[in-house]
Amino acid sequence: MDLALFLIAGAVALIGAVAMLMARNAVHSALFLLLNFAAIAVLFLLLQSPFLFAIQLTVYAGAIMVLFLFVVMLLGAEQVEDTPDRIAWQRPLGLLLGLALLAVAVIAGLRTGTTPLPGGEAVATFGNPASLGALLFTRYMLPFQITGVILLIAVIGVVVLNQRGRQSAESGQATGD
Amino acid sequence: MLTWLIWLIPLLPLVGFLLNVFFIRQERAAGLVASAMVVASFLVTLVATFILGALPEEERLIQSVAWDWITTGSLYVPFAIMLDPLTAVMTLLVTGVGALIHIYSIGYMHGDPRVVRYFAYLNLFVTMMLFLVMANNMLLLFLGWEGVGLCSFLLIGFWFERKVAAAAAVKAFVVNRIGDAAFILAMLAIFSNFGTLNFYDLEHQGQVVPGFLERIPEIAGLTFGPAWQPIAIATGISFLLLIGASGKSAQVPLFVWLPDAMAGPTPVSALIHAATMVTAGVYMMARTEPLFVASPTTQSWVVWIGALTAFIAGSAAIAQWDIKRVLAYSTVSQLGFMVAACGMGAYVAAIFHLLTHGVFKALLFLGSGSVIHGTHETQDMRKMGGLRTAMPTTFWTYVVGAAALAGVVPLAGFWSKDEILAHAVAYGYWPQLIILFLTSLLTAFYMGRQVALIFYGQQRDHHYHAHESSRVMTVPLVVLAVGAMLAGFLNLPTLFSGMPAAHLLTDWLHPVLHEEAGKFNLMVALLATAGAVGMGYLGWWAYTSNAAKIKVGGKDPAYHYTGDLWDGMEQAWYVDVLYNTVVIAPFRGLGNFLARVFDPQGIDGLVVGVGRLFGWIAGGLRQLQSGYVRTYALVFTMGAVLILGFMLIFAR
Amino acid sequence: MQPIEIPPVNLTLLAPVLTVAAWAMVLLLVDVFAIPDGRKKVTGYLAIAGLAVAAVVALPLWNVTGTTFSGMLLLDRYSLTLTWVFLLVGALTIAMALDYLQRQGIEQGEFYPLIMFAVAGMILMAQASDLIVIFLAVELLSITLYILTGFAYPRLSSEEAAMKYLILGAFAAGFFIYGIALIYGATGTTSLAGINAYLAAQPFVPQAQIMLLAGVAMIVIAFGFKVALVPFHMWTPDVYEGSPTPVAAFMSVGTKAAALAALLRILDGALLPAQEFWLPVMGVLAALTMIIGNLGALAQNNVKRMLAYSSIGHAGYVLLGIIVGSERGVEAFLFYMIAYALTNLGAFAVVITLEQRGESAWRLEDFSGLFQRRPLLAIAMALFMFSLAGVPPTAGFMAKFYVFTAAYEGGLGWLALIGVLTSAVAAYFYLRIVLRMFMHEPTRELQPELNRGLSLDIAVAGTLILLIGLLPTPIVTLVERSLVAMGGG
Amino acid sequence: MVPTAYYILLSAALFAIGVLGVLVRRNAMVVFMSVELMLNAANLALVTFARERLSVDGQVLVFFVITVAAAEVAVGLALLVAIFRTKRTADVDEVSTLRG
Amino acid sequence: MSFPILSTVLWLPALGALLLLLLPRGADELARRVSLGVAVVTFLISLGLLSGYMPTITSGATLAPELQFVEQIPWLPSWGVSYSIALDGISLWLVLLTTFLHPVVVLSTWDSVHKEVRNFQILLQLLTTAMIGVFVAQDLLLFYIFWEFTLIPMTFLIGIWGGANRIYAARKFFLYTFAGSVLMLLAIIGLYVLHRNAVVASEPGFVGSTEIGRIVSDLRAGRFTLDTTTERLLFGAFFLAFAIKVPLWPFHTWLPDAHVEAPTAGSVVLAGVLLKLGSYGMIRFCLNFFPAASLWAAPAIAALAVIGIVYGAIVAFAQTDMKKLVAYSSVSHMGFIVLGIFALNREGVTGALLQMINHGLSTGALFLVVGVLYERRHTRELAEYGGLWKIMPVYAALTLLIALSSAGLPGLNGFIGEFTIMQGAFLAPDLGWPFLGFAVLGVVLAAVYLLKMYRATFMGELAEVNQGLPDLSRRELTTLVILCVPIILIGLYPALLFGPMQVSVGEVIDGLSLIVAGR
Repeated sequence: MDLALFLIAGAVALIGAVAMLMARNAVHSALFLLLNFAAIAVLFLLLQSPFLFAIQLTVYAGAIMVLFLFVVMLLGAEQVEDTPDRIAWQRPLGLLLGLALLAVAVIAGLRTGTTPLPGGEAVATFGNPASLGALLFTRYMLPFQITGVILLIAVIGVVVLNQRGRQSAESGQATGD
Repeated sequence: MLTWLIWLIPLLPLVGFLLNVFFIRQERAAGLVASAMVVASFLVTLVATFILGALPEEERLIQSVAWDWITTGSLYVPFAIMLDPLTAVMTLLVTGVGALIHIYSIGYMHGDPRVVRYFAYLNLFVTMMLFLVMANNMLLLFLGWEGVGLCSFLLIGFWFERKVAAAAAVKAFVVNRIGDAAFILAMLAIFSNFGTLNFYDLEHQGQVVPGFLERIPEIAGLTFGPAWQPIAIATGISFLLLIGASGKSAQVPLFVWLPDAMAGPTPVSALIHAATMVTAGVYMMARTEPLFVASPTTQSWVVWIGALTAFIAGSAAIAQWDIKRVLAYSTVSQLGFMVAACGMGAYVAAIFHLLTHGVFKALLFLGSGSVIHGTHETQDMRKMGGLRTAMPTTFWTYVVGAAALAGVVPLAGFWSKDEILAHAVAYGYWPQLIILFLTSLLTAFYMGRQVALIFYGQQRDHHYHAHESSRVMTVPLVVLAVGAMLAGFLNLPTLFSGMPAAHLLTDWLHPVLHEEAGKFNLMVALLATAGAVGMGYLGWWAYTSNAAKIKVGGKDPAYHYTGDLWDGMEQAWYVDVLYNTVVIAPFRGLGNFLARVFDPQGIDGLVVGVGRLFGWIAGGLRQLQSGYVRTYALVFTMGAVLILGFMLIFAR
Repeated sequence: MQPIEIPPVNLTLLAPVLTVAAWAMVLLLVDVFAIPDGRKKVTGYLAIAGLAVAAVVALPLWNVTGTTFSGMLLLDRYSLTLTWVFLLVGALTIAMALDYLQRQGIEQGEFYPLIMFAVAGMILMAQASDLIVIFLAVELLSITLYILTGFAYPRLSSEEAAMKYLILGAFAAGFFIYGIALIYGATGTTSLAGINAYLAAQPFVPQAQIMLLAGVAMIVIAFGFKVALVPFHMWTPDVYEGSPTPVAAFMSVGTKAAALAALLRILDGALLPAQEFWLPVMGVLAALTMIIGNLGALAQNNVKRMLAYSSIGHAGYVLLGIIVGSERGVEAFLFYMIAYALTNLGAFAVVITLEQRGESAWRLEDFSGLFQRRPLLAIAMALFMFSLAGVPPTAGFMAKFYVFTAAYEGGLGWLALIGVLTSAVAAYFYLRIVLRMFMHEPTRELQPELNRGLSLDIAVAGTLILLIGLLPTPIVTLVERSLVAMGGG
Repeated sequence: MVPTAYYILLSAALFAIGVLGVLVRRNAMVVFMSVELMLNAANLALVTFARERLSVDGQVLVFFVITVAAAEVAVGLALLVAIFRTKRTADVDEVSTLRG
Repeated sequence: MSFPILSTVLWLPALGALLLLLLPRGADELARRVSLGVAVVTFLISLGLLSGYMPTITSGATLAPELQFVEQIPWLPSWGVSYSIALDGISLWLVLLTTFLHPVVVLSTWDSVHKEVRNFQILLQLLTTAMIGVFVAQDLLLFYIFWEFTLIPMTFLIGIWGGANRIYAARKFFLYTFAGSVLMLLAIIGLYVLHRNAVVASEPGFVGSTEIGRIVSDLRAGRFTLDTTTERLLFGAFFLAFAIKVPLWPFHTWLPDAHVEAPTAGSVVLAGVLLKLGSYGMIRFCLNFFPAASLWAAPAIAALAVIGIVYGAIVAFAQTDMKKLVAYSSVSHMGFIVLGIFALNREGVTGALLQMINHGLSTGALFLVVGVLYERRHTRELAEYGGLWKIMPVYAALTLLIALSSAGLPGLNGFIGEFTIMQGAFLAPDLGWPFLGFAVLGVVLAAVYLLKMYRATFMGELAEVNQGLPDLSRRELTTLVILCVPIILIGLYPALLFGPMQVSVGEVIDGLSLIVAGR
């Protein structure tokens, strides 16, 4: 049962990822990525992390991907790869490297052996939001605070990076007058 | 007393030199001071020699250390001079002839703008020559050796505006340097084998510094090692010394500088290039006689080189037009006689010939100087002729000198040359004897030729008005002419033992050279005299009777008979040409190749090339920095894959 | 539901970083509300003041050692020394930016708090003793730098640089987090002490630790990016060139030092038992970095890019001190970072003086004849160049001597050899600038502008470089003391 | 139960695809997406290990990763918009004036 | 602690540089005078070193302590590095040479330097301090710092005040010599670490030492041994640095460029002192630290030296530029010095030391001589001159003296050095005849190229353009005469210089003979 679910979700995730890679249109890519995220979220569920399942769906699928789509639409940058690739030689090389990475993973995996997940059932509370929250506010207090700062900086960054566009436009007008 | 007295001998001319360099600006003062110093030096030498002569024979070696010169490791060389019979003889010659030539120069150089400098050089030369002959060790001898070379350079190049003079000066110095290099090697070898450079044992600060000449018998008696070793050492060292002597004494194959050296003022030729400096090689060989004697191989080389030199130069002298070049080749030839004598073991004869030659050749040179002076700097004998009436003193003294050189009884040259030839007969050096004999015939011939060309016939060029030289020049001529007549009686052979001062020189030198007086060989004497007179007359006759055929710039009448051979003789058998093609031209080529090609492009090219290589690699790396962020990621990934791949290998 | 008990937190240990971060946040507000446009320099001064306060605050901590936040943060002298270095770097950067921003017409008050945040990130990196904190601190720093890099708005190159930096930075972050995941999978912990304990508990058998090794490899790769080790360095020249020059200066010394500081904690603290794995990897990286970095600089005519490549090369040298895994090595690292920070900041400050509004003056030719116009400036630049080249009697020389000694002692003679050889190569391009300044005639009219902030920077850097070069003892003592009670694993 | 290795392999594959995306795609948006994919792959690994060890720490880490990813994307997109304004392109190859 | 006379000599020029810095930039004459004053005072004080050093020599020839004027102040105590300076018989004369040439060089700047005079003097003073520092440093690190620092002022001297191609020359000079010495840095580190590791075994808590004397004594006492390969590698690293500095063939190509482009004063310092740093290093470090390796490498190095002697001479002969000619003659002469050093016996090493002084005087003077003409005509092409003897007799005479000293005329300084060196090489069991043959060829060729130069400039016909050239000015005359005094003095009384060297050189050679005995 678990295995079947894993295989299905895994396959979907892979298909989503590959499709994202192949899609010519950035919007399609975003959608395929969404599919992939969803599949991963399912896997999270399989791995007894319901909270992360939720986060994955809300933050990624709900927020980040929407942001992506929004920007894509805003810029009209769905298809930027119509021009010929100036460094086309890189494509096969990249593929080779990707495969090599995969090969390393497979070999390493084989070496390590296929230990099954611990048979024992996890305690019921394992992975529930409460336990996560508890950790977040005790052990991971500091990282938690840092993420706060990071988000703050991101906000500042977005403001800084786009505010002065307006500024310069204004000053441009001013000088234009 | 002698220990400080002998220092006066070289120091007096040195003072003269310093005075001339730093204080004297006047021609007159320069000449006077310089001459006075040399005369004073001569007088001191005389006194010293007499004092030396008063000592018992075995004590006739005065050494005096001024200061420690080189002291490092095992190397100890004092700055010290000595006086022994051989030195005394040389010193007398140097200061005596030197004094006359100084006086002569006052007249000869009159009016030259740089005459002060001239006398300074001359004084310096005498100083150096005295150091050469008085040195008690090889190194100080070498100081004098190169010092006289320097003065020779300065004086040959005295009229440096003339390209010929400049070239000749440099040539003289460089060719001498080749010999000197061998000399240096010889010194190194001497020190390495004997541990000293002193000639004789020297007591200094309570210690005995050994002298190598006295240790040669020890070496010869070495009991250890292969039997050839001591001889090999002696051969090696003496051979190097021979090369050194060849340079200074203008022997084959290094004689080429001397004829060119005639570009200097004539008194210089007389003093340096006839009477004193060029004989330094012979002196040195006599001084290191035990070394030469220890090596039969070297000795036979010495004889051959001397004989060959004598002949080659003698034949070259025949074909010269330049009045001084004749004398120059003649000098080379006579030096060959001396060297050959050394090789035969007749060192006293060599020194004897050195002495007499010093006198009569100085006379001849001064005479030629007088001629040149009287003919307004004419040196080409084709432009002369008939001068005997215009300059009688010069003529008569010149004839005396020529006869002495030719070996006419009883002038100086006869006795000394005869002693050498007699020695050759006595010790069976037949081939060399024949060569030397032929050379003496040639000598008489070219002297006859020269006298004829200069003094007989009609003056062939009338651009000048010939006149006799002033008193200051003729007096030295007369003095030397007297010397040329009498010097031979210094060392009469045993036959004349009853006469006063018979074999005086041999006896005097006995403490140094340990030779017995030479025997008289009537056969040789007769032959030589007959040959000299005959060939001298022949030469005179040939060129007086053919005087009409001699044209300014024309060929020699003898050319008609000998053809190209004459050219060969005129060019001294093309030795100079040989050097030019075999040594100098390749050397220049090599120099240019190394300097223009190999060094900038080969060695430096390699250095710069390394830099270029880095630049080239850097340029390549720059290409990779394409600006595409994806490429950067690609390289990134490559690195990642490699590291992960290494991980797999590591954890295998 | 049980109440969450927040564990005791010792904020003293956090004082410097708290001061900086809090000051920065306050400053943000102050800047927006209290400081009018055109007078943003005031913000800068305030920022410098904040950094100074933090430095003072850190002083009494010299004799304090301890961990807090469940062992995620560690304060020791090592981190404290680095903290001062970061604070100095931050202050000097702001000093040189004060006028620069105005001249370039990109003055915005946020610049200064952002620098402060970056400094906070660096301090955190030095203090962190948990992979996740390191990760977050790196990201804190990185995101700040993305923004700062893209700060020079009208210049497209600035944005291009930011973009490149961001894409590759995120790419590297992927590796980083994957590495953490693998290490976590292998050891069950992300704490450095925990990892060390795990490794120490058993003999190190590579075959059994593939997952851990893979994680280490991934982290090495990620740090390779941050520190700009070859072959993860390629962003560096582009980003340095594109970003505002003070930011480039800041990155070239601050980021590098912080990343190396953290890397040192990871490698020498947590992963020392696995040295036999990472030493060859890091050794090769260091060698490549020294070689390619210096060779890359060789071909540059653009001084800013040249300095970028040179910073790559220098990372290679510093790395020697880190990977050798000895006390001397750590000392050497600290010493080198101090010397290098001063030198490079000084050099960049000189570059800034030449920059006019709207045009870059980074070509080598622009330095021609500088000596005739501004002799002192040229002399200072020469001093910086000689220090970078490692010519005595400058701090740069002592630093090189220090690392090479450490490397040699630790058996890394071959790396020291590459080090000295590449520094001979490096001398070429440093010297080129010197020759330009002193021996060439000026090729165009270019009047260097020297204001108070820059002068201060250059004077401080120059003096200290010379002082350290001549009398290195105080700094040597400082770094030696810094090692006392160094924890981390 | 599904063995850990399966999950890890899956995550590795996703990671590799993400890497590949960065290497071959020119659209900056897609490049960002690929990076997100890489981060997600890491998340999957973290969660897997958390499950294997029955420790929630791994899951907490995922939480941080997601936050950071969000922040990065935010800045990245802001930058992209800024670039797009002047350059009118989202092709990363077009942004290649800095080189050499 | 008594008056630190050695430190005074060392730092006085640097202080002079500071003083000069305070002068206004345009005050050329003042700067020159101040500089000259500093130089003269430095020289006079350094004479105190001589008088302080000598008494012990005369009292007992072999009993003088090796190091004198020792000053030692901890500098980096935790590393065992100290500011440690002292004089021994090896460095004594080299320091004096430096301080002696210093005023001479400053004096020559009146005629050869016309722009940025103050800065020139500052660099000159700094350079002097650095060079003295190299000779007196008794600590490896201190030595290296001084060693490298010499590069900076010299590079500027060449690059700012040099001729047309000065920047290239300055760059080449800096990079070549710098590249040469980086390996030495590594070797210093290696020596330091190996020494510490070796000593710490018997002396727990030993932090290491860069004190030269300490390392040498530990090496001799056997407390610290190097295995053959290591020793050879370290030797090689040190040697390369020195060989480039000397410069030994084939590392010489920077020298002609540097000399040709450098201003006269720069050339004088370069030839006079800077090249000696290399040969000094060979004695002080290669021979002292690595006796076995020195023995091992001696024939090969001597071969290079001999090639250099002949090669330098031949190439010098082919030059048409006077300065280049003199520069290549340096290659030849320095070959002699290296040959002497690697004869590895007292005669050779003392000869080499003496020859260092000689070369400093003679070649320095030759560069001044060339400078005199260059200032008058702004060309150094031999073909441009000729017949100058006529109008510049004093100049010609001094030139001849100097040229002959360089050519090794007995009675002048050059000969003594060359002869002693050759004697040393002859006595060395590993060298001998073949080497000597070529070395002596160098002696011949020296006369060839120097007289070629002399003949081309002073003899022959006087060209129209040169008619009006004035003879030496009073200042030029003073400069050259000052140099000629020791040239003659050493030629006649070299024992004065040989004396103080004996003990120190003896120590070095004793260290070597220990190895020979063990071989």
